[in-house]
Amino acid sequence: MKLKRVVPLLAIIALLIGALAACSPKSGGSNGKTVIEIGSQSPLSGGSATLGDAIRLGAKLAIEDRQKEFEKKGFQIKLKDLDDQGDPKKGVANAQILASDKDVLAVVGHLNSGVAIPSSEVYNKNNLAMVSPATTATVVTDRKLPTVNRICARDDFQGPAGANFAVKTLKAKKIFVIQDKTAYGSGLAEQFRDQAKKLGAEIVGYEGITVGEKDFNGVLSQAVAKKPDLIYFGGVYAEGGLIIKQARQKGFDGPIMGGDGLDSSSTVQIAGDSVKGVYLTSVAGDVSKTEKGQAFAKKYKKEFGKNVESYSAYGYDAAGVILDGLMKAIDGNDGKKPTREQVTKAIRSVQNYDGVTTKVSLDDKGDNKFAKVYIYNFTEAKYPPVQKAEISQ
Amino acid sequence: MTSLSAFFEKIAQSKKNQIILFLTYVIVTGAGLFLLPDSTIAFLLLLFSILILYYLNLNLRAKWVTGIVILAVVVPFIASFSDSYQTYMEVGTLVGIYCAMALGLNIVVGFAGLLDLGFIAFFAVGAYTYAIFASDQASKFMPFGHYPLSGGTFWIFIFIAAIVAAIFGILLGVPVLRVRGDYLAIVTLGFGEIIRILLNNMDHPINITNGSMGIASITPPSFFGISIGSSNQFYYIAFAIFLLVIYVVRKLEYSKLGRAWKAVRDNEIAAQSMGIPLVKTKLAAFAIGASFSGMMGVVFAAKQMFVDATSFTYLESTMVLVMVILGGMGSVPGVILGAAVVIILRTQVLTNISNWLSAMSSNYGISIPPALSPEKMQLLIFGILLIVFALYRTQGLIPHKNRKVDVAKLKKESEQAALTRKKTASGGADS
Amino acid sequence: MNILEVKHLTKEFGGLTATSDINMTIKKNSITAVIGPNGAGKTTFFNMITAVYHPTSGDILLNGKSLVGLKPHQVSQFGITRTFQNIRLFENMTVLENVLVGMHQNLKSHWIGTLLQLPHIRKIEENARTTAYDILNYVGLENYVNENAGNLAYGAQRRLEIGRAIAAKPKVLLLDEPAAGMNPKETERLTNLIHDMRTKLDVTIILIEHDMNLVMKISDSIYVLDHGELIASGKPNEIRNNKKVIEAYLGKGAVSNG
Amino acid sequence: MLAHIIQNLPQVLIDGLTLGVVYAVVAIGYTMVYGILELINFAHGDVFMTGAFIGAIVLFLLMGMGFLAALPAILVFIIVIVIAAIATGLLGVGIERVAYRPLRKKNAPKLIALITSIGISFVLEDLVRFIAELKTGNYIVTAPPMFNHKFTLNLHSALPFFNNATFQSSFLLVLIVTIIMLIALDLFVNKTKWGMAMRAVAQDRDTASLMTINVNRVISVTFFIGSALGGATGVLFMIQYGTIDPYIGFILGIKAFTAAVLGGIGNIRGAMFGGVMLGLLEMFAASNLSIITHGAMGAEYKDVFAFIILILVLIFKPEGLFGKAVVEKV
Repeated sequence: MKLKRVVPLLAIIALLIGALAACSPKSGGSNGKTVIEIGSQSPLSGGSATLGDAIRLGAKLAIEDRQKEFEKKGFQIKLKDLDDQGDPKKGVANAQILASDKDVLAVVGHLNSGVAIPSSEVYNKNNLAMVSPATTATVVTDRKLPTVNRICARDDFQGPAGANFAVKTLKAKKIFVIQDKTAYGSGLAEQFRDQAKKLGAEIVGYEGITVGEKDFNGVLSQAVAKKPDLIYFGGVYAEGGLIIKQARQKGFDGPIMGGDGLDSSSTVQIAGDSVKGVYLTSVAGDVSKTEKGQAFAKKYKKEFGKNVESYSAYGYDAAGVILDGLMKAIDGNDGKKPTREQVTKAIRSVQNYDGVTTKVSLDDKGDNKFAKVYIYNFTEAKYPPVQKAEISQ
Repeated sequence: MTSLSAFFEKIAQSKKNQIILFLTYVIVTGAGLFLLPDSTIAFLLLLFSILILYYLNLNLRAKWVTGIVILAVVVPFIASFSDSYQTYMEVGTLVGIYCAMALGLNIVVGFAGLLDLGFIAFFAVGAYTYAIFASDQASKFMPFGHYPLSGGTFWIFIFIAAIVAAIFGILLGVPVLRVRGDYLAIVTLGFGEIIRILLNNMDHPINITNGSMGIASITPPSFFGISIGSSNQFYYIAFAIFLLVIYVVRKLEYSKLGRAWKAVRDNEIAAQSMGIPLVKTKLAAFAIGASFSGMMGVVFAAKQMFVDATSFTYLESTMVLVMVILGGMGSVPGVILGAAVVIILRTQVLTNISNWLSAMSSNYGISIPPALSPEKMQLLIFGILLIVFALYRTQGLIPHKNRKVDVAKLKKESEQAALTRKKTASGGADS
Repeated sequence: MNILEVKHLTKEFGGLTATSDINMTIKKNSITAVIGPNGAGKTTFFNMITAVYHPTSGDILLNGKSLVGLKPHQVSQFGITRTFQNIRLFENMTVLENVLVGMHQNLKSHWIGTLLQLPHIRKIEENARTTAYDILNYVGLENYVNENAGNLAYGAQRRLEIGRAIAAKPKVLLLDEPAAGMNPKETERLTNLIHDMRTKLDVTIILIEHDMNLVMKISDSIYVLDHGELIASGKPNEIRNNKKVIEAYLGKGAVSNG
Repeated sequence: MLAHIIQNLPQVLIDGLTLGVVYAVVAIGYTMVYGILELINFAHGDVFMTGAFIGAIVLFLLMGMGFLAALPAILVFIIVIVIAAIATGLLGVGIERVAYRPLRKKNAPKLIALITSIGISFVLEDLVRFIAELKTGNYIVTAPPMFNHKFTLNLHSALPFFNNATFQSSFLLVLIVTIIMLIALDLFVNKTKWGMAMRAVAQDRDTASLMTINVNRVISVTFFIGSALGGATGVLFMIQYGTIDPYIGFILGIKAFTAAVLGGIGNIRGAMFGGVMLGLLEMFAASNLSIITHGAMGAEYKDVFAFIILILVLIFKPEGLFGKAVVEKV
């Protein structure tokens, strides 16, 4: 019974460690400032890591930009960035971690609606406000939770906007819809399909693919054989890029359209030259259009050594909305650290926030009244694509 | 070092010393957690007391009572002073859920020797069973009834899900068990994937699972009118089911059925020749193992308030397998330890190290590439654990030990029985 | 009275005939030996009786009831158990548990009863353990009750297999080379055990054995197989002097000089 | 409905063949190892994936040195595929040495070896992801386009019930290279000394070792060949589809294993046949399922069908379509 002999020893060692751990001081804010943390949750690993990391870095930049304002009032803002891995379980566990950290007063997150929905239940229980830069599923805000906000457009805005453009502007009569069988892709594709049908277009096919695969030739042969005017893809760049490429290889020259999941430099990387003629709807505006946006892009590049992704600006603005709300809450609380309830209320009442990519006024559900959908077109194999239209609600 | 260990051995020899040592440990770590409420280390050290308790030389009942008191009273009570209370309880709930699942898989893999790589499917079945009826999803295809059902039905659903999962276990088992040996692994993997794909696609032609959109707004359970929503409440539900599962496993392990499982594992042909029906025995393992998962699936669905097919991938199945291998195949305490270690590693230790690293990089400007974050290296870590344990410690952290019977007592009983036989003295020859 | 009848039993493996047209009648409470050179089809014969293999044609009758088409566990429940040429113990279970598995079919403890801790089920289990201990005592393994079966010495493993087989309370017990690898002393002990089992347990014994000393000493009748065919049968004395048998064996140099 | 299916058939055959030959070569890796060790080498799919990544790295290196523009594409391709094949072959041998041989020595149960192979598959996936992410910030790697000349098979004018089919030059490359590999392997196994030794070990390891065959060496050679073929196929995959990630090996591995089972595991020609058949079936399902079921089931169910085929074969004809039944010795 060797093990039996070792156990008491282990116990003692553990005791010592425990004692040591008990003595170590708790890390506090530097230079006597009160620490306020803002959580961020997005997938930093997995298939949509490019998008998730963009959100995280955008939020980080926003905090750095406005650190001085808060320091003047005696606060130090920190970002607590967690990786939700695009996994609902992980998201909930992380949400619990954020909720239990009393310094965390608000959260920037998530990318995936599937993760945002269960996680926001935890936030709501803990009065922790969430501002989402990217979750487009309708159900996220339709639950009318006081803590849940988003600054981007909803699927039932983005999908139909895409359908309007496809049918009215591109004059597509026969449309083949492909979706990736995830909460995001299905939701968007369904909204698109319904609106396109309403406008009189014929849906010649509605097919699902498997995320993670590389060969979509089977579905595409079917699609191309039906000679559609337009192929719509609801999903993310990893599969979208390949679908574009393989559709072109099959001799499909018509327009291919997708949602904001394709709004990434990776789409161009994967699809290469085939990306020409691809349209996409995005909830994120083209930052290079405005002076403010260009400055942001430059700074972002300098800070992180990466080009901006569409969601970088949205991460930035989501954090910006939180910081605005936070500032209001601090002022409303006589310059003292506000409670979560105060922050939640202050964030919901944010009106006319002027961000790098969008203006934000939150309505009573937490949706952004100024959320816009933009239509882009890749005219050459280069990111970002050219903005074609801007649609407001 | 040897003298030191000899010293401790001396201390540990007497029962009284052991108890004193143990109580001191609990008090010190408890105090540690109380004084340092946000320290994960303190929390883990307190939990470590359960392992120490396991090795103490006390009688079984006393150990059980102490263990339950520590887990049900001491830990939650001390943790409740902490801001991280809900986090701790969330971890506790997850540990409970996965322990029960790992114990279920242990019946299949550890006792009956059937490698199942699609075990998470039963968890999914349980979760969806509750999710469908406790949200308005059921009204989309059920011709009668009013949905969502109330939170009070949760308790009934725990048992319904156990039965449904068991039925699925049998349904899958009937064809699967005709396949031999290693093929079984690949076939169960296939079945696991089929179930997941079906759940992800059954939104048309009839909308049963709401497809990839998942089922949201699941009614939280209620207990005599009190709505249960927070982790500390789910902790007790998971804990209670976990205790039930342990009870069932411990009882079955040394029952006629348990012996039949192990006999089939050790030698199928000999087991058959001893009158053990192969298919029935294996199906029982599948069904009982599955039912544990089904029950915990209900808890999971109620806790998350949202289910979709992404929670039930092949990776999750192998995670449960890692727990069993790490802890020790066939060893009940081992599997529990394995599950706890894996969950705590996944949700606490790796996350904490990752956060610490990212805090380092933001506070001190040390750039640590996010690719390095240990949280992302889960596959690597668990892969290495699997290899190392398979190669060097096949029997796991706490190896399985056969229960020893008291030979002296048996001898006495046997003599007594012989005596009474002699007294009745009709001379029946066989024993 | 005949307990077991074998009629025209034939087994082919993909064109290869392992046994052909074997006929046997075995008297109740007798000891019968099946002998023959290696590859004669003896073990195949056992495997057919215990339904591990299904015969290509022919019939096996236990007390007049056909066993053909049953599953191995059903044959065991009908009252035939066996030991194996290459020992097949439950190596990771204790010696006592091995015997308890042998008692499987006679224990009426349903698992639901076990979970509910019904008193009569507990009683059944307790009695089973006592009985198992008696059996171990009987085969001389009472000092290894808690040992893992895989850790036993070779001879002890053979005895445990016998103990496990008789725990099922069989009517017919098949022993496949029980003395293989045993030293003379162990063989002596085994011989006594087989004799004793017949009288005490009221069991019919059929054994495959190469040790002619043992076979001649204990068998009531002997069947000789060669190349899958039954070449002779009769009392030990008859077999000893049978020409065909001597021929079959002389090639191998094994001479029977009882 | 039938007209639709027939119209598409040529295209489906071409796409199915591309996928099918990839399955076939990966399936051979499974079948060879299983034939000799009776072990499902779960890591084999990931060896295939590693091959694809090694190929990509070599390709990028060559590109960095300016060779890509200077040399003819076919030469670059040969360099890449040979390096990748050798590297993965050595990787396979290494895996066998480190993870499987010690278990064989200890005579550990098969279950344990299977679990080890799952562990190795995890480690490979994460290591590759880690390296790719460290280098490029994203684990999805896109290779520079090669062999993307487009051909159109003008069937429609000759046979009006068919639609035209298109393919790229990479399709021809994949087809030719895999056929070369398959023929070479077949010759190797059936005509050389090593091949004979391999078959002997597969038949009966103990007897083979008595016949002065160095069993360990034979097993190493088997792993080398199986893994090298897998790695080379990874390169072909990268060139055909252009994009790879560390998780391509898992699902493709399972399907290749299905192909191996379909053809009768342990049987090399069976694996080739099974692979091509599975590729064709899958492509057919993906493009026609929704037509056949009138939209009730779409392409998303194609994997379900692959798994159902696997299960049905294992239940009703576990020896595969080309294998022989085995009886367990008692």
